[in-house]
Amino acid sequence: MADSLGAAWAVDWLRRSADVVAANRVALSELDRAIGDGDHGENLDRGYQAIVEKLDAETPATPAAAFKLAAMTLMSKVGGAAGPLYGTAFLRMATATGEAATLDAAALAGALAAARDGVVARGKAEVGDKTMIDAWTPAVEAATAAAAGPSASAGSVLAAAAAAAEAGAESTDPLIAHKGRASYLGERAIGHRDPGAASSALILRAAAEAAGAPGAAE
Amino acid sequence: MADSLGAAWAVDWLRRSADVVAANRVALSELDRAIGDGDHGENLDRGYQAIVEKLDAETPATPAAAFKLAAMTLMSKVGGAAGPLYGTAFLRMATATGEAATLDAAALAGALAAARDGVVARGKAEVGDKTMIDAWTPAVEAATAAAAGPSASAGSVLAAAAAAAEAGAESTDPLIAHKGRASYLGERAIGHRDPGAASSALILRAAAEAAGAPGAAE
Amino acid sequence: MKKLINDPKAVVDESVEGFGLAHAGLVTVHPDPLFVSRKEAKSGKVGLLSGGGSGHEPLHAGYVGFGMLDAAVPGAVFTSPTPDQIIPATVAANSGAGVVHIVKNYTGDVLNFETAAEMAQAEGIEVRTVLVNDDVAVEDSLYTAGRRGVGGTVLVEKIAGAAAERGDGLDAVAAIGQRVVDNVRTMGVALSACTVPHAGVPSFELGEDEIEIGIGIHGEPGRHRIPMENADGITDRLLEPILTDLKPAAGDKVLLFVNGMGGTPASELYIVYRRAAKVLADAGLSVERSLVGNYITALEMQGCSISVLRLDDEMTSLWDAPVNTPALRWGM
Amino acid sequence: MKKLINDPKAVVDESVEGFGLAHAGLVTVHPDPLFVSRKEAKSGKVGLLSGGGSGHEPLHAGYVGFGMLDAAVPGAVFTSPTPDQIIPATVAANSGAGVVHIVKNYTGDVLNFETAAEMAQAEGIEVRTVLVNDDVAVEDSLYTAGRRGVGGTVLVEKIAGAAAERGDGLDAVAAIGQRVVDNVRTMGVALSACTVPHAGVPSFELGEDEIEIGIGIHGEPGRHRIPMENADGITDRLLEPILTDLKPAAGDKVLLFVNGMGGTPASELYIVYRRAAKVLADAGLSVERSLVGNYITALEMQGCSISVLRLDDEMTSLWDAPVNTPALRWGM
Ligand SMILES: Nc1ncnc2c1ncn2[C@@H]1O[C@H](COP(=O)(O)OP(=O)(O)O)[C@@H](O)[C@H]1O
Ligand SMILES: Nc1ncnc2c1ncn2[C@@H]1O[C@H](COP(=O)(O)OP(=O)(O)O)[C@@H](O)[C@H]1O
Ligand SMILES: [Mg+2]
Ligand SMILES: [Mg+2]
Ligand SMILES: [Mg+2]
Ligand SMILES: [Mg+2]
Repeated sequence: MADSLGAAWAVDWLRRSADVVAANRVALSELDRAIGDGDHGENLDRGYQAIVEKLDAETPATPAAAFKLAAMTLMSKVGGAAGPLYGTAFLRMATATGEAATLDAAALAGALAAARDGVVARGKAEVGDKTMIDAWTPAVEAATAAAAGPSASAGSVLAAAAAAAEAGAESTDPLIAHKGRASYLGERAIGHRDPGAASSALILRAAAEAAGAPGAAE
Repeated sequence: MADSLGAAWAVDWLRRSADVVAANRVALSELDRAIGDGDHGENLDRGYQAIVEKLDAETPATPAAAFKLAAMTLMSKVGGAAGPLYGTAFLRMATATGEAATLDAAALAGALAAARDGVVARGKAEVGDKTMIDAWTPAVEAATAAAAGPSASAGSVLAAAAAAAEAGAESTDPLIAHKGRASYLGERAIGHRDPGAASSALILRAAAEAAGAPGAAE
Repeated sequence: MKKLINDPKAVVDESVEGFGLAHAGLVTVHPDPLFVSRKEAKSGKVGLLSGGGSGHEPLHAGYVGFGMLDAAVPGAVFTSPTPDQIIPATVAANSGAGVVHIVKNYTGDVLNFETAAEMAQAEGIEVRTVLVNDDVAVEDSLYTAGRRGVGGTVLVEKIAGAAAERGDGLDAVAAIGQRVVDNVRTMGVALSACTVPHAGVPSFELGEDEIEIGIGIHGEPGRHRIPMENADGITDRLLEPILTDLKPAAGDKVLLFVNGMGGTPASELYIVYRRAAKVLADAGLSVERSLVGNYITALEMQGCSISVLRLDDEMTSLWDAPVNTPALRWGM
Repeated sequence: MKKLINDPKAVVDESVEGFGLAHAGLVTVHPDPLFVSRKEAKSGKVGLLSGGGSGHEPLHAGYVGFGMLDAAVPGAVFTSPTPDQIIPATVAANSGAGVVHIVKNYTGDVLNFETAAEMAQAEGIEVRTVLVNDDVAVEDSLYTAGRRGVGGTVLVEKIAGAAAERGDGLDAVAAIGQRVVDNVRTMGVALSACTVPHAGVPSFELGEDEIEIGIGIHGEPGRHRIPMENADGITDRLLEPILTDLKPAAGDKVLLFVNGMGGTPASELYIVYRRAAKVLADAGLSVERSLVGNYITALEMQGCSISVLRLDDEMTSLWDAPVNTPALRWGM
């Protein structure tokens, strides 16, 4: 597994995210239809398709440049709650990673933490509120732990984050929502997965796969 | 069978009509739904219920008085095409029968002819236009023939009219309509019975039954 | 059938009662026999009255007020009103200069208004009748009841209403109404049927992927049924018979009216409007005025109609004249 | 799903284009990034801007014009617009006196408008935000995203718009907007769900005999589901939480707004209005003004919402002030 990851990885992450969002567009909207307004997959797909178009036209020189491109595009194309939240996440990652040409394990864990903090700053959600934070916070914790470990690598940090995000997304199933549209539903939200947590898990998995982590087969 | 019929028969006819229209309300509207606007049964039922209410309050002294009460009530309660047409039919019967206390075979046949002529004067329909005239005209012809026959009686005139009206209503099934709403449908009206012809047959059958004609059991 | 109603037999009475409460400044509701009259009308002006089956709201009661109708007569749902309603409404609409009846061409409406007009005339009120028959979906021949009155009715009521308001005489008001009739054509489409409250079942069955071209406003079936198409394709299909029949010349000025049948969102009507405006422009016509919305409906039917009215300067200025009714208002 | 649309991805663009063509005298459509602005606005007045997901037409673009909004920003269907639309719209709405953003309280709207307001302020435009949260179906607590903005939005836009038009300053316009928010409560019911074009399936499933009480305007499920009731019963259920929360005193003057969700005939809205007016009168309230119709919708959803606004004299006179927009017009 790579010890540090550069702009090519960041671009590959975004492209893989676009693919996985497109493939799960209907499924994500379906989750949102159950406890929201049914547009989450459509919204993200619109945003990531626009990112791919931009990446076809220009090649970011640093990870931060790729994150900033993603942030601006998501902010201007996605709308809804997810647009500003994901936009802020990528913007904070761009700020956190600055001019660096490559990111090592610690830098990646730091970037993920900055992203999460940005989402919390905008959305004021806590763990257990049944939002994307329920995926991001365990992901950040797992990434931080992995980065501090003896055999830390960029890839292992991202793999740890992805696995934790997936478990975190699952953990939203039994919850009542306290933020976002699902909060209007009260107890009726129980038994449904939060769409933003689900998409966060998909996107973090894409990051790990772009780093060549196990499971990045295709 | 009675040789001539008085106000009691006329009242009984109207009450029986009210019953048969109520019993066939949905069926008549169903016919109208296929080639019109689905209100024929509802319209007639509203009118005949109002007639019954009036008959509960006042007792017409002559057949003509009963017809006039029916005419005014149908005219003011039914609306649509059927209201003025049936209203005119009864008004013309009232005029045709004048002060007579009872109506014999010839008078009845004459009243039916006057009714039919009134409907034609208002609606301008001819036989074959797929309207109530397709029931009324054969009914008038059969009644006239029966009245001219050797064993003519009031009851036999009405029985002949009812049978002919029923056949006439059936004869509308294969027709294209040239009057009323069904005329908008062109060929699509083929295969459906005209609701006004169907209700005319029911009402003329009620006249016969009120006269104690065969089938007037209850 | 799910509807916001109480007793199916009371829908018209209760709805008109609510309408009267909501627009108490403009209209008076007379409950029995049921009709609606304008609150403050200039004495001596020609009265304008229209009516027909209910279920087409805001038609007709929604157009009672300054610059439009003086009285409206709602029948049962999709059933023409009766003379015993039309006659007192005619009396109420008359302030000495006579009354114009605007009647949509359906056998029931024609017969009931005819009777009422005769009886009002017998009571000394001059009546003129303008028969609206703008629906090009129906063949106008000796072998049908003639074309139905549909979307054009709204335009007739507005323009004739403005003529009456400015003081035109009885024959002049009827003549301008007739001029609108002569110059307007309409065609409609249904994406779904509607359900009459007392019937409780849809007026016809449409498959998941079918639409009905040439429908009227009573849930009656249309001219033909075709597979679902996109909005532009449907718009073209509606405009084609309108233009064929109206035969406008290049340079003609027109009013374009895209009307919702009750269950179609405004956003979709504007998608239709967009295409229709392009088609008319391509035909060399100048769209001078437009109207988009639910103005003559068929309960909750999904679909729309398009009307094209060839304007002359007088019609345009009467269209622009102030109007203040529950459903149409401008200039005051 | 049958809709009068072409490409599901193009519905908003095409609809707003058609809207611009139909109302060319009142509004200008800016296609990319998409927003709508008022054609002729007094220079130096406070700008009023609103926006939100599409599918609620005529909200918001239908309220651009004299006495109401200076700009409207339509997002994708049921999805809040983005800052790159809101910022240029804010610039267009600004004529030097600053801009008030009227924002319905949804996380997405709040976040996107917040970002846009920050960036507009960075460019030197003063922005105030009025957050509309009138939906009593939603518990307003620390544990939810707070009450949704629904029917009351129309009333805020009208009344704040009139204040801006008469020349009130930025803080004053925001304050009157806030006063409307403080005094209006709304509750809705759905008889059917709606279908977002790109989804192609209804937003929720309702049984043949079920209704959903406390729905919002995005096809999201409501507070609870109950068996179908009659219109009077439903009206009572909607008014009860409104009055409990608003706590009007006997003698209070109110505006009663019965809003259609898009697929419900006007006749049914008046049946609801009739009952609501009686209930309010029985509670000792004086219904001074009313509004009945499709003013804030959820595509073709069947159902309605009821809003009650407690009026003071200033709000009443601002309500009555002239307005000339595609969807609301009087006094001019
Ligand atoms: N306050 C919040 N903090 C964090 N995440 C949130 C918040 N509100 C909503 N979300 C996330 O956004 C997701 C919904 O996104 P989306 O459907 O695109 O937006 P909208 O709700 O505006 O339609 C939710 O599933 C949730 O994960
Ligand atoms: N011009 C006409 N002459 C004779 N009968 C007619 C004419 N037009 C319609 N009808 C009859 O009226 C019937 C329809 O009545 P109804 O449904 O009550 O009225 P509407 O068509 O106004 O809804 C038709 O079935 C037909 O028999
Ligand atoms: Mg959503
Ligand atoms: Mg009928
Ligand atoms: Mg009828
Ligand atoms: Mg959304």
